[in-house]
Amino acid sequence: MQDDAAQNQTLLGADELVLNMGPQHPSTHGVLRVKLKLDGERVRGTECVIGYLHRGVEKIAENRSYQQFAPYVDRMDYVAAVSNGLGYCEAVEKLLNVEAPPRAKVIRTIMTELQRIASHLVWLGTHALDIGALTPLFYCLREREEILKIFEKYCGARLTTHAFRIGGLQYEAYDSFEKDVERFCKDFERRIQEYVDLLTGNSIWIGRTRNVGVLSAEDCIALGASGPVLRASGVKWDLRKAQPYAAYDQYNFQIPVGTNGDTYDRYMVRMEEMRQSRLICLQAIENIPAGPILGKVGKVLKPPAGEIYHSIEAPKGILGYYIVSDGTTQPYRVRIRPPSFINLQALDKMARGHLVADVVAIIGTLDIVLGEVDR
Amino acid sequence: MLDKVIFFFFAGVAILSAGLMVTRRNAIHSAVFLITTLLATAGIFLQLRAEFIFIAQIILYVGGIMVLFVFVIMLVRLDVALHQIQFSRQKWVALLVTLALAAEVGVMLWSSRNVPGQGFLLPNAVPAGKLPPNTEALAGRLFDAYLLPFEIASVLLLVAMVGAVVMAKKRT
Amino acid sequence: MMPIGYYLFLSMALFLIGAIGVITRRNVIVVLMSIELILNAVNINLVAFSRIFGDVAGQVFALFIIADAAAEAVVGLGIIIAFFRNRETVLEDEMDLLKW
Amino acid sequence: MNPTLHAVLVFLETWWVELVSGVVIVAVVPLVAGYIVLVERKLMADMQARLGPMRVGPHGLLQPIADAVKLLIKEDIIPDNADKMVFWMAPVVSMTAALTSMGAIAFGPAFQVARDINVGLLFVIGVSSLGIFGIVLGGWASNSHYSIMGALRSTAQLVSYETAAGLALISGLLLAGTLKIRAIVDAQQHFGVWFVFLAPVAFFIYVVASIAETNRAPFDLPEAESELVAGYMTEYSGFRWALYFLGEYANMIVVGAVATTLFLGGWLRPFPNVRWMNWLDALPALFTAAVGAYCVYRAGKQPVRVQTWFMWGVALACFVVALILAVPLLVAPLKFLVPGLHGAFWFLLKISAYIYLFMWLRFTLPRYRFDQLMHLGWYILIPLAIVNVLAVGVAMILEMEYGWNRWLAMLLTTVITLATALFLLRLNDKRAAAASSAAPPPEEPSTEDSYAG
Amino acid sequence: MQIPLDNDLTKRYREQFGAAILDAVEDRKQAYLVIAAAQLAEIAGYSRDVEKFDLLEDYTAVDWPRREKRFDLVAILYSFPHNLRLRLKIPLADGETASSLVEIWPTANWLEREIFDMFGISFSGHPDMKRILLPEEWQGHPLRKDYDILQQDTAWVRENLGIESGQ
Repeated sequence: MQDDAAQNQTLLGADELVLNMGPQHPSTHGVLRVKLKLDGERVRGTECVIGYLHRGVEKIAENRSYQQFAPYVDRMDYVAAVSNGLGYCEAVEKLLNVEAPPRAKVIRTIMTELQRIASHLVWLGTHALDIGALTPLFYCLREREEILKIFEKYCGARLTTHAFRIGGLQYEAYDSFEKDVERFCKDFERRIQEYVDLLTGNSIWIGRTRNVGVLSAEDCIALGASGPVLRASGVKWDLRKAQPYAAYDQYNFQIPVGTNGDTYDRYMVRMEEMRQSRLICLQAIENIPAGPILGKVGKVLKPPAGEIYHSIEAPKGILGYYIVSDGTTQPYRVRIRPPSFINLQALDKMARGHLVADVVAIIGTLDIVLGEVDR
Repeated sequence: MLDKVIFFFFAGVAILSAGLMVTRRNAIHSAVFLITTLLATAGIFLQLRAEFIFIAQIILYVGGIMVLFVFVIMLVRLDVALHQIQFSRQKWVALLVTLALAAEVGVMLWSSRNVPGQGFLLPNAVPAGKLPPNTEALAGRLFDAYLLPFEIASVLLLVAMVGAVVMAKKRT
Repeated sequence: MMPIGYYLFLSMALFLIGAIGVITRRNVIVVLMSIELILNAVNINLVAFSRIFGDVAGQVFALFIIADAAAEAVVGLGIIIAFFRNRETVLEDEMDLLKW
Repeated sequence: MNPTLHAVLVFLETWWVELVSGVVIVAVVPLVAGYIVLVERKLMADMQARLGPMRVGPHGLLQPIADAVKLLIKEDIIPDNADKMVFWMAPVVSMTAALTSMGAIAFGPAFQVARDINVGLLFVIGVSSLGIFGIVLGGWASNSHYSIMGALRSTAQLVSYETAAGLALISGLLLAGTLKIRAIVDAQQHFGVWFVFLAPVAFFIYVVASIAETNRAPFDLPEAESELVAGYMTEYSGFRWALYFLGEYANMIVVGAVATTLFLGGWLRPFPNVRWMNWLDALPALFTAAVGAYCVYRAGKQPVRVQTWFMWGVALACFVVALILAVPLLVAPLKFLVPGLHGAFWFLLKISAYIYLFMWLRFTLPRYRFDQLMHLGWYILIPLAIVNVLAVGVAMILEMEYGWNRWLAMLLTTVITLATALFLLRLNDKRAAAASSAAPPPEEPSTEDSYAG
Repeated sequence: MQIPLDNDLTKRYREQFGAAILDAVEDRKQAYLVIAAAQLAEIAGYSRDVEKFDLLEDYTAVDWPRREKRFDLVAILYSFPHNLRLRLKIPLADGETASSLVEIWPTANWLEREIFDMFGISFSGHPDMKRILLPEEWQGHPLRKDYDILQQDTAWVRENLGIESGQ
């Protein structure tokens, strides 16, 4: 920090001031260091310094068997562990040309949608906290607690759940699973209204988010931004509709779309996504088909040599797995397409011309998790 | 008895911090000492039953002008100017001149000390009880006898404000 | 109310210290502050005599002096900022060019 | 008895009330400020579906003492090339400014330190505005980049919102006609109605400006955690930081007291002159008795024995206070005590309501950005305050010269002020819309492209 | 599982670029084209503009030490209009540089920096070619097959702690 401070001359001086945000900073959602080139208060450019949380997941994958690598996948985007697990399991099932049984598919969909709500709740709480609203964080954590209880009852873990197995599920849904999910969904409708009352109409919230961090549709696609960031810029595209996986083709739900791609639209899109996920869960628990929960997958997996790429709609964006197998029990190469890493790239284009306080809001609206950025 | 104690306390503080203000190398220190001087003189105004001037001094001088000074000192990074020499060469000449002036006024004050009526043929001070309530009297006088100077002062302030804004604006 | 001599002596002392400040200091900001001190010394005299005669005119005049001191400080500091931005110094001796 | 001892006795004999009140203020206010912090944390917890500090003492009631002890024994670090003298002095200035300005506040008809300064209200505002130096010098002395930015921002904020607060108070003073605090409350008694109903817009502007002046709620930008880490307080730790903190809360009490004195009728009970509302006099005693009863009810439910004893103690204290408030009402010879005691009760009730409003805003509203904050201050609040001063002046003249009914005049002028407020807001929205529709800042072709996204 | 692919997409590519399209394969119903590194930029531009693959979903590499052209650059393209996915595989020898795709898809900026960080393949025309995840002074490229996972540790321990790392 000292060397940067020395560069700046006087507060009156014309040349830029390099302000250092992070890596230990209350609002960078983890170990992210952003070097802001400031002209007075205006941001002229940003440079992200990442890698503090790099654990070399892809190198580890090459020395583990397919089943052994599954728990590592949860540690990447630790806020949405279940969807990481779903992506990996479905990718390996595609590699093995095996299909999970319908009952497993439906339970997987319910769990993933619950995880999407939990991930959006964490985003909403921390994003509001960065912009100064202290209360939403605790409301969101209170709801998320309900979801984590359901996960704990199902697979024993709350955060890094490792809930799914290649080929289907390990555990049968515990007997009051449907009742818990239904109770949560019924109650969640009223809870979302609480957040809407607190934030949506609030003029200070609108003042802080309207026209902040604008990203046009072309920029989104060019920069590869995906998920709520892409939809808020007006692109009506969701992988769950475009290339349905698990049991998403059996349920009808809308895709929320924003208009001018600013922080406020991303907020509205994610709030609407939470409502849609709730509807999916309600439709799903009506008829969970009976039947086996694990497909015909042997103890030792030896997928024939070849490669596949499979991607799902994770809460943060497109989460893709490119797996190359050389016929042995260990994958030859596992490449994970991290949505947060690629969305973070858009920070520089969004932050230019804004004030320092806006950079904090923009990092919040990108909803990045450093475990996934650094892998 | 109480008056004497109060006066000597405030006068002592005022002179001491004024002296310190002039001799400090660091501008912020001299600003702080100037603030103490102004507060001490405000105390003396209070002792002279001039409440409105006391509060005007605190709000305008200390709360307004000195905040401006401290603001500018912070903006104008002073570590550049600090290690340049602070005192000009003709320091001794200045001291000589002021000492001569001081001696002259001192002698004049001292020699008139034992003339009746404090030497200035002044009436004795009006007893405190009969003084009109300060703010009302001041307001009354300000807005009828001195209305024109009041308007001129407001114009002066306006001119000063506009001048300062134009002066300090960044040449964009 | 102390005898008037004490107040005169106090204001003279402050005036002289202000004068020394104006003459000896090279930093323009401290010079401006010394001028404020001088104006303040004048105020003491005014209020002291207003107190003796029981007439508020002195205090009205003191009020005008405070207003003037404010105006003067504002413009002075404006000049200093403008000057500092171009020449990176606040010392009087270097303000010797009429046009740069 | 030698003369100096005699002089001291004479001095004490005439000024003992002021001295005692002074000592009470300097001793009690830090304690009260500590407990306001506790109330704030408990309230925030309650509004956020959690419990708040529960560990130290029953229901966390000893938390402020624990905080004070912690801050006392914590090592306070002075940054290496910090300006020692100014670094030490800054928090002291901010705390003394807040406490001295409390000297002129009348907590009830009886309790006032500076008994009859005839510039009462102006004294309170003037001295509390010295708090700016505490912040500015603190930021400057800690010589770290973040604190200088925080100090500059908070100075700009305080200076601009002080203007708005001053103008709002002027329109209140127009109604009162005097600066002496006791005379202001007597004027409200004479009018029979609190000034908040006569000049509501002034009260609203003062509330907003006072929030900004104490760096709280939506305007707590200087120590906005997310960007400047802790603003000017970054380098302070230990008791120095506690001084700043207590200074802020003492300032909150001062601002609350000024608002109560000028707009909410000081120590007058609601409907001061209405005869048939006299039962309100019994309210203070009943209120404290009710609090005592609640404590008794809760005492039984406490898990730990110590807490039950503590609750019984609190209940006892409440009943004693209720007794003190009730007895002078009934016993004739003690009648003269009623205005003093009840006045203090009503005054403290109103201040706590005002501070509750501060806390409530802090828990619900997000934070303004710095330019929005300055924009709100200069473009909306100050013009509105000026218009309000004119409006109240017009209303006064209408009432005095032309004999209009007071309520009609006030209603008319308030409507005019609100109309200008709407006009200002619309002007502001148009300007904001124009600013944002202008293309976002042009992509200047930066030569070194190392920042290319 | 890998069957040669011959649909109209590959015909258009072949007639457009001829020899540059080395192979067209379908593996588990997912098509991928193996293309020569020389025409990488034109093929990428063609895919984006004409074939409407406007999203570069992912860009990574696979290390086949035993092959003569050691690395395989893998670009996964996705087309919003056609809802179609295509994979381009570009074999590269060790030390050979590929032309950067930042002008075509700006998202490639960080992805190429990560490939350089992990595999050591540098890209000509990239605005800021330096490591992204690992610290600048890191030696070696971890995701290469011959990169022993302990190699970095022993060097660092010997250099900083002055003792032999016992692993």
